[in-house]
Amino acid sequence: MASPKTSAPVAFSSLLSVIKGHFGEVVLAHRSDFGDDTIVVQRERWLDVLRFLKDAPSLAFNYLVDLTCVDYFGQEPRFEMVVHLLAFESGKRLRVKARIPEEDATIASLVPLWRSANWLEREVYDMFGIRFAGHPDLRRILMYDEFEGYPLRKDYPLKKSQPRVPLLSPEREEEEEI
Amino acid sequence: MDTEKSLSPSAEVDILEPTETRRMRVNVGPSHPAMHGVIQIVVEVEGETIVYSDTNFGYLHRGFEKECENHTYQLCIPYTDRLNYVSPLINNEGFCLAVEKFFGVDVPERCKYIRTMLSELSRISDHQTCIGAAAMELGAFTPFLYLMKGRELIYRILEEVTGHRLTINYMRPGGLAANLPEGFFEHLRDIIPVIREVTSETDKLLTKNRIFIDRTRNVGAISKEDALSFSYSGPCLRACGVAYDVRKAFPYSAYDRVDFEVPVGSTGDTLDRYLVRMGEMEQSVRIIEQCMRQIPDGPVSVNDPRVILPPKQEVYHTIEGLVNHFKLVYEGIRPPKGEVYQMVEGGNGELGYYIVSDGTGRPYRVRVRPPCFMIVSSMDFMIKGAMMADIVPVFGSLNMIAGEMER
Amino acid sequence: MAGPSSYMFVAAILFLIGAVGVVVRRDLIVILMAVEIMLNAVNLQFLAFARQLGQSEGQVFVFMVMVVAAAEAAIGLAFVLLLYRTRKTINVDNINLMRG
Amino acid sequence: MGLNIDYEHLNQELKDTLQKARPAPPSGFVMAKLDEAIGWARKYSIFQYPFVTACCGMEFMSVAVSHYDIDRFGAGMPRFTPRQADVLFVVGTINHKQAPILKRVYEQMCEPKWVIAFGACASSGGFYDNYTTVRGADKIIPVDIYIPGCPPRPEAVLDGLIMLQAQIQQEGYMNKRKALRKQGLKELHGQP
Amino acid sequence: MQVAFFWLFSALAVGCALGVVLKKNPVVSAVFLMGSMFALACLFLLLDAHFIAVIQVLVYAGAVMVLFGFIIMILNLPQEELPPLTLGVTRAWGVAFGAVALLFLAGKFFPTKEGFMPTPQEFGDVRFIAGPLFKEYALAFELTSLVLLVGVVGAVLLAKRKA
Amino acid sequence: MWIDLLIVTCKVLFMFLFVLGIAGLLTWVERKQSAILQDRIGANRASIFGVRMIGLFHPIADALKLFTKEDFVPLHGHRVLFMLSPALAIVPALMTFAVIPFGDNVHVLGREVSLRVSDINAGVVLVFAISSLSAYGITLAGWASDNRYSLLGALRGAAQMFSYEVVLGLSVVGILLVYGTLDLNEIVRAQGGYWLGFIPRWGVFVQPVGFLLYFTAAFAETKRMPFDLPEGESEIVAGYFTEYSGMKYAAFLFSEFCEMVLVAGLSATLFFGGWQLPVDVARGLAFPLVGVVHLSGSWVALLQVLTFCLKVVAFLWLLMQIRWTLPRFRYDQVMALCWKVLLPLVLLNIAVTAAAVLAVKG
Repeated sequence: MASPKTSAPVAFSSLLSVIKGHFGEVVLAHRSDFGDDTIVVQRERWLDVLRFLKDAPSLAFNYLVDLTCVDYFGQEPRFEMVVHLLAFESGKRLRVKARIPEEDATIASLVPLWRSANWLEREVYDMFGIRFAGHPDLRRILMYDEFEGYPLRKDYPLKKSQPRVPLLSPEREEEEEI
Repeated sequence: MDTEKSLSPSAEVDILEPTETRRMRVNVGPSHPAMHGVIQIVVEVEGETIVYSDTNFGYLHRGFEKECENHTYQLCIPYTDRLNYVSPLINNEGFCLAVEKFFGVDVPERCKYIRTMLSELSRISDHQTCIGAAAMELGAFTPFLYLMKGRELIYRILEEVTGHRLTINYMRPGGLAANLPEGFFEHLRDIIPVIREVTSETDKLLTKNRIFIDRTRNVGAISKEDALSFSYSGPCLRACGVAYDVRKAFPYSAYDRVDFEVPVGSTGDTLDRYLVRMGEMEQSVRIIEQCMRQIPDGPVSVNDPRVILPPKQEVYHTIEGLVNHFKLVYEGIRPPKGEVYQMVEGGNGELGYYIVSDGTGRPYRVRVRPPCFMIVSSMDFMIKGAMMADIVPVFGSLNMIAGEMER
Repeated sequence: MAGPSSYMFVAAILFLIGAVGVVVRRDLIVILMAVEIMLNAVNLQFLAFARQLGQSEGQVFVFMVMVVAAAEAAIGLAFVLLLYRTRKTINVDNINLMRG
Repeated sequence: MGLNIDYEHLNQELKDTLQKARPAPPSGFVMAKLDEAIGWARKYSIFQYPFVTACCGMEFMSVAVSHYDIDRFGAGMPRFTPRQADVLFVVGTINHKQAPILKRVYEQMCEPKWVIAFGACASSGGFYDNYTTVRGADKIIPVDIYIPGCPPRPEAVLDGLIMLQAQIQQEGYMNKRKALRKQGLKELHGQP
Repeated sequence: MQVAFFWLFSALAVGCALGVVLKKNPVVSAVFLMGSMFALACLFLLLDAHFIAVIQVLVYAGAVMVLFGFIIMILNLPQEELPPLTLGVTRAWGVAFGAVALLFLAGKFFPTKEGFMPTPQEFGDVRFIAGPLFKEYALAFELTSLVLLVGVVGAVLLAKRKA
Repeated sequence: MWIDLLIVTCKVLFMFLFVLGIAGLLTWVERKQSAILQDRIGANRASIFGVRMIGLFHPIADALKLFTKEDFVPLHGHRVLFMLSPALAIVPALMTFAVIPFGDNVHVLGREVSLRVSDINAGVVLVFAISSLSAYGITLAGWASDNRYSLLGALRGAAQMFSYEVVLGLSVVGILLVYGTLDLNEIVRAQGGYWLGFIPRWGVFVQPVGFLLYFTAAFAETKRMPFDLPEGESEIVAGYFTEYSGMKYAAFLFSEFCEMVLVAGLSATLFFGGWQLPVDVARGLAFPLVGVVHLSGSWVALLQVLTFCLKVVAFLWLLMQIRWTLPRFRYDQVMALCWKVLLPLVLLNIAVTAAAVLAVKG
């Protein structure tokens, strides 16, 4: 595997047409503001699209850079999964997104494609409460098991803490809360 | 220290399943000398061989991302210092580059060189800490102190520039907080030989040390394919033989104008990771020397009222300047609506910032791509079948920085 | 003055304790230990007689016994380990088959 | 600076507080000398338990190197088992996930024991004020010395250590100290 | 003096041996066995067999017992797995036999007052043992080395074998 | 009778003071030596009445503090064995010094007195017999603590000490073959004099391989840095003494230092001429201006004791230097080193030595 940029990157438009040629209308939206190419895909085809992006020889987005989620509180659908990909051969980067509604906060897991998705998805589950279908070991990772709620959701208050041990001098605590 | 037999939040494992001899379950961490205080590896050993392990962390989760959503862009910078606290300048740089990407501003040349130079100094201190700590955990206390001595000199010069030793808060979107102080280059010229000397002393103590080699060679080896599947980056990936370096592949600041090599290993074991780091320290010194030669004079910040505070002269004497200052401080800089991803080469690899802006003075969402998160996620994979004592060098060479990993 | 008979008496008691231990205990390791006690009782006897007769043969035999005892302990314990691996027990009551 | 602080008064107040907190000096020459000797020994033989979590750990390393050398004060020996440690250095942010472990480690330490809160986060939570952080280690365990700074400079750490040494010298013999701590805990928990 | 020491160490040896058999925890048994070995070594000293005494400590206390301890800890059995003493039919026979033998001993072998015959000066010396060991009993000596070799190989084979 | 008793008491007292003193001092030396190696100053603040004495009071402070520290016994551990094992660790280490000679026999009060506590003619074997007992201390300590780190440490310690004892014992066989005796004083006496007029007849020149093997094995027995797996700080926290506090912990520390002194003393005795002076005092000391000075017997004895102490100190320094330079082995590496490298070498050494002795002596 050579260092990136050995072959010319695929143009964004041809990439879109390749995806369209394979899946039909799976890309809901696309833009490339600030130099970052972005596509939004259907949630139901999430795993298929990413598998195609990874395996198709002309694309070969074989490196999972990052996987995260954004909570657009008040919009519908509420959550947006964001995955950053890198094609190692060509040095092309791509951002893939999918919208997830609050009432059915599930999406397919990417663990079959990349092993690093394991912990990343656990983190998203921990922070946003999104469930990943097919994840081998979905449990909290940064927070403790007793923690209730999902701290990075916009409706979780910044300062609402859930202590595991009784804190000393509770009266002082109250004083500070004011 | 039977720390938290009952507290263990880990998964339940049936230890009564038929085995050859009785398995023993040992808690390594979270408050354990080799675990930097913040990671817990529950291992099950048969004799000394690890048959099962489960890595738990989050003991330093400080809510970085949530805090950022509640602060203006400038106020996020101190929080970025404390992500990878061993090389805070690189974290600053990544965040500033990401915000600059929103505005499309191009910082002055001098600023680029200073950023490059200071980033490389931070990288040296990062690698020194990593190697030193790993050596200390193997029992070699003396190399650790030698390296820390070298790091101390870097801290002093950084303090000269930025006013603080460690948590620096020096870079700003659109430039720097201040220009370089007088006598900076003389001082830098003085310490470079010392840094080289410290490195070579460590080299003598470790690289040819038979015990050190025995402890690290073929320990925690990972193949190219596995490493990529785990989204490795940085020295750990390069130790596997993949010459991927953000500084070369996607140059930022002044990296496209300096000449440096990317040290690459072959087997991806602990020894290779150590050697790659040693090589990178040498390359960093080379970059610094080139920057010292090439750096131009001039301002260190762009003259753009959207991102940079106006000069004090204008604030005191013109109403536009005063209003501009007030708005920048009170409301913060307001990038356009949208989202960016910007990566830099951190001490551990690709450090990316994904920022979503809703057009207000506070970021809607800040996500950090922590390089060591992915690297540490391979811990269980790497130590399976290894010996109990191998946890220490493997974990040390992965250079987990909890602030970055757990944010 | 403690003479040969005193030593014989002590050695006999030790031997007896060892023998009863072998019969009474169920833990294989402890049984091995009891065997060691018996061997030692014999050693004491040997030495007492050697001293009485002023000959070196008694001491030589003690030497041999020790060697055999050490080898016995090593083999015995290796056997215990193997047994535990196959049977998950070292209780002699549960080990009543030579095979399987 | 324009601040008008009555340092005289503050100092007097501090002295009074210390006087109140301090156990009565032992009666009798021999006991007093014994007390003093034990205080002396304890202050120059500090085995530390580094409870290192975060950024402050970097400066904690710096304190050990040749430029600062904490070993000069007899505190250079880290013991990673709480049983053998005298001083618990809480270095870095404590979050709610970490809190029970810190408490456990503190409880595992043998008397006499002291706690140093190293850095802003351990002292007060620092600028992390959110759902996950504990606002200072003293919310969980009693703390003797607070070292400010984010992270504190090594000089500040050494200063804190010297203050702790002075405090150790002042304190009395073990049993008395134990009683004092029990009483203090009772006050803190508000129950026997 | 000698008599006092003799009875002291004898009592120690017997007491520790009883401890081995009666204590239910195998580690404690091992410690008692070590005590018993040590007391026996002292008895050997009283018999002027210095060399054998030292070897006794070296081989038994130093090596064999550590091996026992090692194995016990490796297995690390929970205590309740092995009830210490149970009296089945055969065991009852064993105890009965022991009691009878003890009575017999007390009657027949009770120690008399007479002492040892005078022994040669060099009785406990290494040379005194080495002579016959390497001359008359050379074959036996070599055979024991064979036994040891077989022991080593056998132990390794047994322990390494996968069940 | 009472004079004999007095002499024995004096010897025992001297031996105790020597070992305890040196071991106590070693804690200070360790700190200072590491400080020098690491470009630091090291402990120097403890002062009595304003006198600092380059940190010499720090060991006193440590001892006093550990005395007054709370004594902890784990709830589920084995109480008696937990209390017993520190003693089991320290007593053998102290006992072995009984047979190490500090000097040649001297005439005191009309009788010949050997400068060692006990005259046992199987001295070498006794040393190994007793020191092999110290494995109990750590094994039982680890087991009785009811702690998994401790148990792992105990297992490692038992296996390691057990294995290296074999090499340790066999490595000295070469020396025994050469000098034909088990008596340490005899061995030292045989090392007097010179070859070619300037090479001292030290054991190390006859048994260089034997010395290296002995030193390695003995180092492993002290459980110090490259071999400190039983307490391997970064892996199993503090190994077998994880649960110990206060004086019991101090006992373990102390036994480690005592073992160091023992290793140094035995190395000096067996391989470096023990109390033999580097110059031939029997012929008198020739000074350039003063001329030949003949020394009386007691002066010679004093010089011999001093020489022995100096040799011990030199070895201790070497041990310290190694400890602060090398990283730690892994468990299987330690075992492989013992059984696959040292053991064949030591057997070869015995065979070669035996052949050579046979050839020379006929």
